[in-house]
Amino acid sequence: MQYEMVIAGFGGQGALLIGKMLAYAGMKEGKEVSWFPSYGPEMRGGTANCTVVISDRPVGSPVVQRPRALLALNLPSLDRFEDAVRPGGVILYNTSLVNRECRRTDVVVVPVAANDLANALGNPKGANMVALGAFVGATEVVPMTQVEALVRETFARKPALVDVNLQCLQAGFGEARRCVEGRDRPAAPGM
Amino acid sequence: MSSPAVLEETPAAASERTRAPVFGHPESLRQVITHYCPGCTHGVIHRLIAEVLDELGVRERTVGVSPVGCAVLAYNYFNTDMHEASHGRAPAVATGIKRGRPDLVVFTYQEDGDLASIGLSEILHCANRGEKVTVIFVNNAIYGMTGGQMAPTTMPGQVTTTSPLGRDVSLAGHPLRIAELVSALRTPAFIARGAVHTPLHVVEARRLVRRAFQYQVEGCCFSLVELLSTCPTNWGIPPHEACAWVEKNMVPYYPLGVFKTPDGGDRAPRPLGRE
Amino acid sequence: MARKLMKGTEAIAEAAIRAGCRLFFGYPITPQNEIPEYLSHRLPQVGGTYVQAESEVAASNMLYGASGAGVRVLTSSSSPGISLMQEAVSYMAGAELPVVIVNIMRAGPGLGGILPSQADYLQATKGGGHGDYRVPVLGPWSVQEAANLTMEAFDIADRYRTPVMVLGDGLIGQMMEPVELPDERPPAPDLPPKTWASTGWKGDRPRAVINSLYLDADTLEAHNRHLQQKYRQIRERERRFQMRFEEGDYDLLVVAYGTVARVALSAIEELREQGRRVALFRPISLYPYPYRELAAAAEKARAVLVLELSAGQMLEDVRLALGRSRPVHFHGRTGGHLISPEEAANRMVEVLEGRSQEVADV
Amino acid sequence: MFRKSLTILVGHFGSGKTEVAVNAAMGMARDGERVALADLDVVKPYFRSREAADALARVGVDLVAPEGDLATADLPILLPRVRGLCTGFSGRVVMDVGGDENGARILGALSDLLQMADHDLILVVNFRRPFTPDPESAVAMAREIEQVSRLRMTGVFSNTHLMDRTTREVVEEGLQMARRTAGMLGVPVVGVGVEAGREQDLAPDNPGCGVLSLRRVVQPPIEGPRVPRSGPLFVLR
Repeated sequence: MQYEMVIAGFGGQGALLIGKMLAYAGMKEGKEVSWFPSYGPEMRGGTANCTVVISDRPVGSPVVQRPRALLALNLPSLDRFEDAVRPGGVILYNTSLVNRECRRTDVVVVPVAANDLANALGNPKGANMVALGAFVGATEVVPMTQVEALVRETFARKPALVDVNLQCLQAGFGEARRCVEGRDRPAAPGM
Repeated sequence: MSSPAVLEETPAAASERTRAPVFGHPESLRQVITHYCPGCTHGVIHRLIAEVLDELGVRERTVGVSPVGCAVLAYNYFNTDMHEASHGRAPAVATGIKRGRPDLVVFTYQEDGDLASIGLSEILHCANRGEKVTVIFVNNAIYGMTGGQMAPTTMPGQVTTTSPLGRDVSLAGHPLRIAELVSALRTPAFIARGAVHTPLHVVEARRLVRRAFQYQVEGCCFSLVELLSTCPTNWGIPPHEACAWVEKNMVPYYPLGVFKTPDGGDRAPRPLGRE
Repeated sequence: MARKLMKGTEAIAEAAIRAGCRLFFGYPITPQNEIPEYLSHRLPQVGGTYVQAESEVAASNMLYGASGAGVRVLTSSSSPGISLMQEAVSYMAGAELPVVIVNIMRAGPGLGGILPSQADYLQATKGGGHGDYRVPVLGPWSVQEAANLTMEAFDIADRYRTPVMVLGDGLIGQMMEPVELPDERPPAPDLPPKTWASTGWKGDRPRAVINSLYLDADTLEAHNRHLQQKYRQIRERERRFQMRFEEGDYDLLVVAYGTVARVALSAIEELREQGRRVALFRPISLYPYPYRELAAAAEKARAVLVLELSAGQMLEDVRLALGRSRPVHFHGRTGGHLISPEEAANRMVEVLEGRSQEVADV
Repeated sequence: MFRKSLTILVGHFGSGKTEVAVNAAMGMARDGERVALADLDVVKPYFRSREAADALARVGVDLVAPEGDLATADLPILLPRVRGLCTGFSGRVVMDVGGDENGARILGALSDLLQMADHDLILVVNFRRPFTPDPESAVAMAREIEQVSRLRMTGVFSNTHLMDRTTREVVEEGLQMARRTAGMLGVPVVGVGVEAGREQDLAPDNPGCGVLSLRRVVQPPIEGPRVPRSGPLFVLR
């Protein structure tokens, strides 16, 4: 089973970091993974995006035209990748920065107000963690415990940040779970 | 004229004296015939370097880098391991050798087209990084190897095959003063200019070459000695006139002396208003 | 050996260190800056030296010096920078100096752009600079393979006394994948000692003169014959390639290298699920090119399709391998565009269904 | 034709200095004289008298030119022995100097000795070459050569030809222009060159100077061994 996803947002929103954490968690799970960034002029303004593939066997193409899941952190990202997602896939978008509905009806749509949730938790910088938690909740592409361990590891040198980021992560996860609970989901690998 | 001391010598002592070598071949120079023209001072400069390497006892751990220029075949003349560099890149090659094997004594032997024209970037950055190598820069104000074209160091008005009416400074700029240019860098270094057109100057040049290598052996700093040199063949004048030409035309424009020593302090100007 | 998630550039840099390289000379250029950045940080930790040169020209000449002094040394650059390095590459080939050069290709010609490309294939595999010389070229398709081939490149360089190039497209440099690296990868035990190196002459061996200048025509021709003999040996012993789905019959053989081969593989897997008979041939050594193996692999196929991020460079070697024995088709993208698996699959179907035009004679 | 103990041949690129020098030296040697030919061409790295080394050696001409690797080095090598030839050589010396005033600059480096030696400075001219289409340009070149070499011209050698397409008219016309050149310089025409074997076809009727048969010994690298096509050289007598 192979699962391809695109994570996209403004430069600085943490799209590349979210992608790396997903790839890292996948690797820790013993999966084959690849993480491929868009680079160059796109990184300055516009969207910064990366493609992550998590698979049971060696990853074929690291370049993906039709991903199974999209995490759109802002409107341009949704505009650009909305149509690319395979039918039956997942589109998770950040309603704090997207002022329209998702048009697709053949995918699982998960709207999450990542920035608003992070602000409410008193951690405005934690929007990316909210989004990551929500994406894991919506796709179940990697176990949440693996991602939590990763957050602890990432912020090991700044213990004060561990709890606030875990809070954001779990808030996002919970929000997404509530949203997808009871719906048909596309199968995720190894879950 | 003979001195009384010699007259009083015993025959045995006199015989011993005549057999004792007063002028030998430096160990750091191979006993081969060079390709240099009569009156060319490359041979003199080769010898100065070789004598200094012998004196410092570093021949067995010295690696030289020869340039593209008349001294392109210098690797045949020095009795050390040698590299032949591409045109102008000797300071980069020397950097590679020295960084790879810091225990080696590394010198480059370069001429004006090589160092002052195509290799200006390499020499400035090598000096600026403070690579602990020694550069011997032979300035004879002309491209010798390719047959007498204008060099960056060609004198104003000097006729060469590519400045048939004499170097026009309004078109070709003024001759580059390398010792001054390199000594303007803030990195500590030993930078000096000597000449080899008279015996007295040769003696002085030898001191400069010795100091330059000494600094390297002590692991102290980058060192560069510019030596004003002759090219009778391409200048088109006999050797003795070439020596006089150096004195008359080059020395006034290229002043001789030590431009920078590693302990020479900071040459940077003071901030405005604090004079 | 723990798996680590590494960028291709980082993996290449770390692999060089594990292979005993303690010297790097380079000059920044996108998209390979992580290699000098990584090494400027890592080399001092292991007692090595990192020098940021004033230009690619100087960097490659520093390589010439260091390698001549007998130490393992690395540089990396991207297409325009590699062009500047060709001066010293030719000198190093002439003076028979072992170095490893990494080229993370970007789109050209000229300043071009910083996006991925495979447009330096001809420059890399046909010598690159002036004079009759060749440089072994290795084209990895994954981050792990990039690391492995980098380590191996040092051995190949030392064994044959030649510069070796690791040729990656921009994707290899920028993507992250899990990598396993040995703590230390010692040089192969059978490598010849570097008695030719300039380490200071004590009279116990011939004087070392690192040089590519031979004034006499006969001597220079003899030197060239010696180099060609060496290249023949390399062609005999160092051909590397990989095949997928070679068992059973296939109608179409796809030829691609680097990450493009991975795109092709994904496309082929999808087509095979639909019952299409397609196989993949992936050269790993681009010089020496596995001509014979490719010709043998093409015997089963009715047609051959070459995929490249260029206007058709490796295509020339494929045609050299196959002659007129099989129709050869081509699909390439330039300018930094990638080939997507869907695009690749569409072209394969076109060829299979006879809707593609064979590459015309040049 | 060449009477002094030291004959210095100068001229523009491609005027035929080297052929004249080689043939003159070989002629002297065949006459039983001890001859040294000094290759002073430091300007161009090919088509120099050193390429005739074997032919010269066969007739006993002592070729003074860089040897071994240095023979093909792009280096302006003036051998120390050349200075010796200027003063202490007991036979005849022919000097083949590189093209125009750039090549003649090397004579300046020897001028301290040359000025004292019994020498001829001969301008070799081919008016069918672009650099010297007429006597005026030949005189201008002669003056430049005199300036850098610090020597005075003592004669003109007429070497106008068109290789295989040379006719008697070409030689005659060239000789007339050489005479005018010599007149302006105040020196004699010392000789005229014609291709060996074609003397009957080409030699002027009343040359008023010596005629030198020139056998092509030095090949331009672009030509390869000369393939005979026609001409009296290959007519069986």
